[in-house]
Amino acid sequence: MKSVILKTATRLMIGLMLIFAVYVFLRGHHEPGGGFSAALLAGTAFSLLAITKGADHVRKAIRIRPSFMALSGLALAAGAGLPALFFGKPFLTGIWWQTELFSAGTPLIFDSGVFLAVLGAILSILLALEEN
Amino acid sequence: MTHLLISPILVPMAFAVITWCFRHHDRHSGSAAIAGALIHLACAGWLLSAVMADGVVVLWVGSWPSPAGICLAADLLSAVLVTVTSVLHVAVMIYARADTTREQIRAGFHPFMQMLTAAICGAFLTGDLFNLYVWFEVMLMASFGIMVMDHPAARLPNAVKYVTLNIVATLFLLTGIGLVYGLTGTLNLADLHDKIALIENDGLLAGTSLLLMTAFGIKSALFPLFFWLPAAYHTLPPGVAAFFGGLLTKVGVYALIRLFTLVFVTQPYITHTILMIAAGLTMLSGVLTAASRMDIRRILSFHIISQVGYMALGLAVFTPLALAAAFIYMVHNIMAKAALFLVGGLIRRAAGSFHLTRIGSLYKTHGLLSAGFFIPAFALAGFPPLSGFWAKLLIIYACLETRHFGAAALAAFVGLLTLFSMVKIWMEAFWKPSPQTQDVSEIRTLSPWMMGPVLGLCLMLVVMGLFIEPVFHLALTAGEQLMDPAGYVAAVKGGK
Amino acid sequence: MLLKPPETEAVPDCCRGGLYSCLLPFGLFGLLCLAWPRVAGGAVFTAQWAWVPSLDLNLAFRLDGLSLLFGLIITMTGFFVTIYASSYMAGHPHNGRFFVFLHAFMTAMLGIVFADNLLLMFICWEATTVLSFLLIGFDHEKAEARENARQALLVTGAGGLFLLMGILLVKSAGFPMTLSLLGDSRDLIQTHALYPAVFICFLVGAMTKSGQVPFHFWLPNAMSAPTPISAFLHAATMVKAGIYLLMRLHPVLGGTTLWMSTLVLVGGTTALWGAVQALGPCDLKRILAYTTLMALGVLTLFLGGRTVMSLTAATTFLMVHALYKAALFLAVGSIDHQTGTRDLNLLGGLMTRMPLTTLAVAGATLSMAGFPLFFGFIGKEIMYAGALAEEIWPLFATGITLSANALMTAVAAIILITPFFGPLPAHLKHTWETPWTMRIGPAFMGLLGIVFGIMPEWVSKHLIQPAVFAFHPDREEIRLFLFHGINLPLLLSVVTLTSGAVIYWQKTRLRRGIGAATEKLWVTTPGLYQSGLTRFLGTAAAVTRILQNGSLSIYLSVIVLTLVLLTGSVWLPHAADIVTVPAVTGPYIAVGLFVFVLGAAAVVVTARHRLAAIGGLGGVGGGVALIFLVFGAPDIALTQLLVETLTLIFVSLILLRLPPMEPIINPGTPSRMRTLRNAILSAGAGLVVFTLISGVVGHPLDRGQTTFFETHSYLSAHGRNIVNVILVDFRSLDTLGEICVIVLAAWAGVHLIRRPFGQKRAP
Amino acid sequence: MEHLLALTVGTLFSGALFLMLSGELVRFVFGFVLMGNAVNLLIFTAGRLSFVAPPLIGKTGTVPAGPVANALPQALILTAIVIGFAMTLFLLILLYRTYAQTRTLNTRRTEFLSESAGDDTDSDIRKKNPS
Repeated sequence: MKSVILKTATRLMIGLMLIFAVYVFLRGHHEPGGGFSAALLAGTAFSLLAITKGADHVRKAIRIRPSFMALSGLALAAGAGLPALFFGKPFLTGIWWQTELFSAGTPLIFDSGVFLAVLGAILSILLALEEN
Repeated sequence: MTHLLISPILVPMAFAVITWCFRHHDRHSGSAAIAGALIHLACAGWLLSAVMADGVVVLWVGSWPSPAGICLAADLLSAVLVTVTSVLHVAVMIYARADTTREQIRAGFHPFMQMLTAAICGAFLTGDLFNLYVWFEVMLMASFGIMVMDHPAARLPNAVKYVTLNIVATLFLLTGIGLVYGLTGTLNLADLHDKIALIENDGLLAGTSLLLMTAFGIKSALFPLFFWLPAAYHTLPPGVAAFFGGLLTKVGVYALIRLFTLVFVTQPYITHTILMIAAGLTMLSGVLTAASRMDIRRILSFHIISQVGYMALGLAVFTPLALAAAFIYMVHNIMAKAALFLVGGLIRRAAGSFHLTRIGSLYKTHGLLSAGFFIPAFALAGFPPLSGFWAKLLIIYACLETRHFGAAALAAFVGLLTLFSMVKIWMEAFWKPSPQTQDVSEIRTLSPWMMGPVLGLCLMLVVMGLFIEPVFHLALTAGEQLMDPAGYVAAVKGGK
Repeated sequence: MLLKPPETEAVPDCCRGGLYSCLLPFGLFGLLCLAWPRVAGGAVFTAQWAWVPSLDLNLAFRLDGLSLLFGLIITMTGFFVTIYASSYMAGHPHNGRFFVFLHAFMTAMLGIVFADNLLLMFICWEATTVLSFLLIGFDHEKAEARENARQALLVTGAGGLFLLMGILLVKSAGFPMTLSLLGDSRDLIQTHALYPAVFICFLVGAMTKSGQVPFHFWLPNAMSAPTPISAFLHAATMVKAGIYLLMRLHPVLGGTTLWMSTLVLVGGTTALWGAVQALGPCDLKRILAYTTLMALGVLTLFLGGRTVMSLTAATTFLMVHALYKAALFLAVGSIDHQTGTRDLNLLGGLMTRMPLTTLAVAGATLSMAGFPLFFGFIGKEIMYAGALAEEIWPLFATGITLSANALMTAVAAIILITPFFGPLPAHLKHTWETPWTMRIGPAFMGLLGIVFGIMPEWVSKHLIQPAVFAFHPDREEIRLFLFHGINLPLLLSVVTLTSGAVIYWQKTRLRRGIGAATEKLWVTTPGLYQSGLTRFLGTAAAVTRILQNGSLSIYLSVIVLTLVLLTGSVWLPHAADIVTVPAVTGPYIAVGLFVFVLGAAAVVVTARHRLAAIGGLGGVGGGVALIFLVFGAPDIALTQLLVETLTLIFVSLILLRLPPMEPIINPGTPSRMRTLRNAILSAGAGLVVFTLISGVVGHPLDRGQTTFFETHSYLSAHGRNIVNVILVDFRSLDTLGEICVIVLAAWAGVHLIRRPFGQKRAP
Repeated sequence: MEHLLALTVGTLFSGALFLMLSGELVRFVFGFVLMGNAVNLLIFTAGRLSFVAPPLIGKTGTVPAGPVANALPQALILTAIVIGFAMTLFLLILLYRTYAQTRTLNTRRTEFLSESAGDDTDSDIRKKNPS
């Protein structure tokens, strides 16, 4: 990966892909997309980054340890089921806050947990492989 | 309080997260794991008492109504198995405290074990076929993790066999689930019970059920699908081997029992006949292959297979009594097998090897350990008044009652061969003078952390054997629940 | 030990704890004595506690004449054996375990004879099996002891399984488990279709325990146990358990032609075989073991009858035998303990050194030989009377009894004369008499032989008659006399003693003859046991080699074959109707995609290089994603594409570090055959899956659940993307499990990558 | 159409199994990926094919306006895809590590055939100290 053009193009592409990933994640509850696709997309972006620029770059970019990201994703997803218990509902029952502008609920937290877990998992394997 | 039905899954999952955070502090990690196991035991105990009091307990996760959502449903079989799992979990965690190396803990021993427990309980509790598949996958992945956790010499080729054969099994399982969904449009087990009865195409139904039987047959190590088990189990550290050997195949057996008492019950002349043949061959091939081995862990691994055959036989005979027998056999076998694997580890500690030709004299030097082996070994061989006797007696009786004389004779004969193997270990490891030339005066003391769980499990085998009446009642009730799924179906379909 | 003078003896004289533990059998004996007068008067004590009522298993006990007799024998022998063992085992590092096992065994034995419930009896029966295993192998450092302990365990364990089957057959036929009630169903049981099976099961159980031919071989081998154990288990108690079982079951199963003929035949063979073999060995304990076989055979023979006379003969001889045999075993143990040998050729002249032991042995052997005034004489008289009274083959029975008794007389002479009389060999010069603990048992039991012999009427009234009445319905009075008058039995007794003397005189020649004859036997059960064991291990090893051969592809082939055979055999015959494929409707682009996917898959399958295969995989993944897209599944199409991309990235990352693939078809036929086999197997599996799914889609789908999701996705779960709502809400538990899988995969994978390989862990 | 897809699934199944049976681990992974695809397609087929709109609800409605594709199997497949992906990753790493250790990926080599591994060749027991 010596070519400057390719490097720039990659950087641009990675940036675009990450933005797209966020977009895919946000629209996921209503349009095709969601935590999985977003995480896979972001994972692809970071793999490209890792391949072109090395693992360190990715580590710097994401700041937190990928294994911790995966773990927090798992904790978040499982934790998203707990509020329901306080309302006397079964585990994982969706709790929603409805306003006129938007509605937010625990399923969205669950989805972000999925996102973090999948992305963290992909990244930790990727970085381990790259650093080996 | 049915919301707590999720706790046997959620508690170990939470402790998986906690122990993962603590994995660089081995002492804390071990303590957290024991604490998690104890809380798990409490949850399981609560669940069992709830099920014994109220019958089938059902929880609709996400509060979606039947049969659209995923439900967790605990009948007696599930609740008891969850309880036994948590008991074993506690025992293994205590044992592991003294047996696990720092490296293993760093590699994630505790989180993997916690996650494995969560998945096993998930598989026992779920009332949804696809969810069952998911828990099987979690179980599998956690077991992979433990299997490659540390690897002396060439464990990896064995791990490869374990992984690949199991992966194929889950693919078959998924295929079967797809077909079942295509046939019925539902995945809820109770709903399937109703829908399957409406299907007119017998051949299709039989084909699908046999596909699933093959998949779960691999998981439960039935003949001739058991290869993954002896290929890998003998390489595991003792605590892990105890947990794996005690539980993993039983989850497969549980799934078989659940499916072939609740869902695929319309063609017992096909399914249960095949099961009976498979069970007989499994019993026989397991003991035969065990008899020629000289490594304690191998002998025990092959015996797992043989005993799975007994449980499958209970299912194949298909009467409340036979299912009760299979139930008792499962509970007894989980504990006895785990105890034996743990003893195997202790033998290695005390004598320096797993190989029968290299050890000996333990009867002289380690009296308590001898008792710790003798009780589960003779329980496994079915000697009264230990738990295994009742299991064997009930299986044989159930066979005789339904006039399956050949199966009864085979079960008895296999019991004798089991005795042969157990006596072999006893004679070689305990009675024979030690072949080692080292100074005999140096007797290695065994950590109480490791002896404790073994003796605890032995005590449970004895207690279960002596106070079999309530256990038998429970088992018979469970057997009746299984044979007459109406209660289960009503509980699942009725509640929101 | 031989060379050491007694005063410097290092080992303690006696194990105190062991000695005091004799209070247990003594106390039990005392308790039985308290109940004795009333039981002898016909009273029956019963006690019952619930244990497993659902299995008809209660802690039901019953003390009647028969169990009293056995109980007295067990506790009395147990008492003397314990005292004896306290010296015999003194200084043994594990004598604590010894006494625990001994008393546990005694308790289990008492359990057998007092149990009034078949299952309870069986449990005690198995307990004696296990404990005898531990006791026979007590000198576990000797390979012989271990091997013999296992043999005894396997043979009696197998018999135990037969017994269990018999009991369960009775139970499954609907009969009660309570022994005392079982007699009421006698006629029903004996006419039941399962009667022969039940009888065989019980009989085999009894035969293995009581050492009947052809299961006899474990008993002489069990002599590797410490002598007190041989005296207790293999003379007086455990081997009699089978006899006890036959006695107890006599009112239930007995009296049929099958019962009578089988028992007489089995017992007769055993008696003769044991008696003949007893002449052979030079080891005193082995001789005694064979005489025990003879006794057990005779007992079985008499239990084959159904007259009071033959049952009385059995009961009387049981007592006679228990008394003299235990005494003899203990005495032989004393000889062994004091001289260090039991070999007849090395012994002689011990009379002067061990006078009291000599007296005890004399008493016992004279009883064994059946000299008048000894209890054995009474036994012999009644035996001949009983044999003559057999309903089936009385002459056979009499002949057997006669020859067995004659041989016994000769053996008794051997045991008495060879070690104790004649010149004292030089190496026995320092032998001395045993401590009192080891003398009291043989002496007392020898004495009892004389006492009973003088007062047979008292014995018959207080012991034998109540015992026989307990298992025989007829209330015919039984009386034994010192002298019955000149009759046929007396004549036979005289013949016995004479021929015994002749045999003793000709013993060397006979021994040689028997040895030669035994060697000529082309099939023997010990031989069968040994070769069976070897063959079993051979089979086991072969089966293991075949089944667990280590080849992953064979394992997989077997699994696939199983799948194809199981599923295919039931399903393919029904699959004919799906051959009529309905017309293809819908987008033809899809057909193109199918073809594309299959083509890409073909590339993967046939690829010789990794790159081609990876490309093909990408093609398949992409094609599948497009199929999803075409049929209205953009979510999975997107995910599939992304997963495919990531998979390809990882595959490339990893495969770059791996060697090139090996060609799928190696030159050489075996591999070609293998490829063909794999192709057929996988084609079969594909066919099964194809037909199954085609069959499934031929039926309409119940879309109830999907409709629910469509209706509630927005209204209840606030999401417009139904698939995503299912994932994060309706079926979120699946998703939770799924992220567990991926997190676990990451943990395991990272660990696998990071772990340093190829080097041993630092110590 | 379903039958054609079924035929595709069956053929993919065959090809995948053939690769898996070859005894070489790289091919096994390829077979596994192929089979994962086949099974996903099978579930998809089991949910019946329809050339209709994806299971989305329009901005205005509360339920889908017309007939939409079956959403449930799609969700199942999504789950299965991700699990399959995790398995593939793990398998690849296992393969890589196995090769690093045994220098072969052919399961018919002796390293794989002998299942004696772990037969107590290591005497590390004395080194273990309770932590």
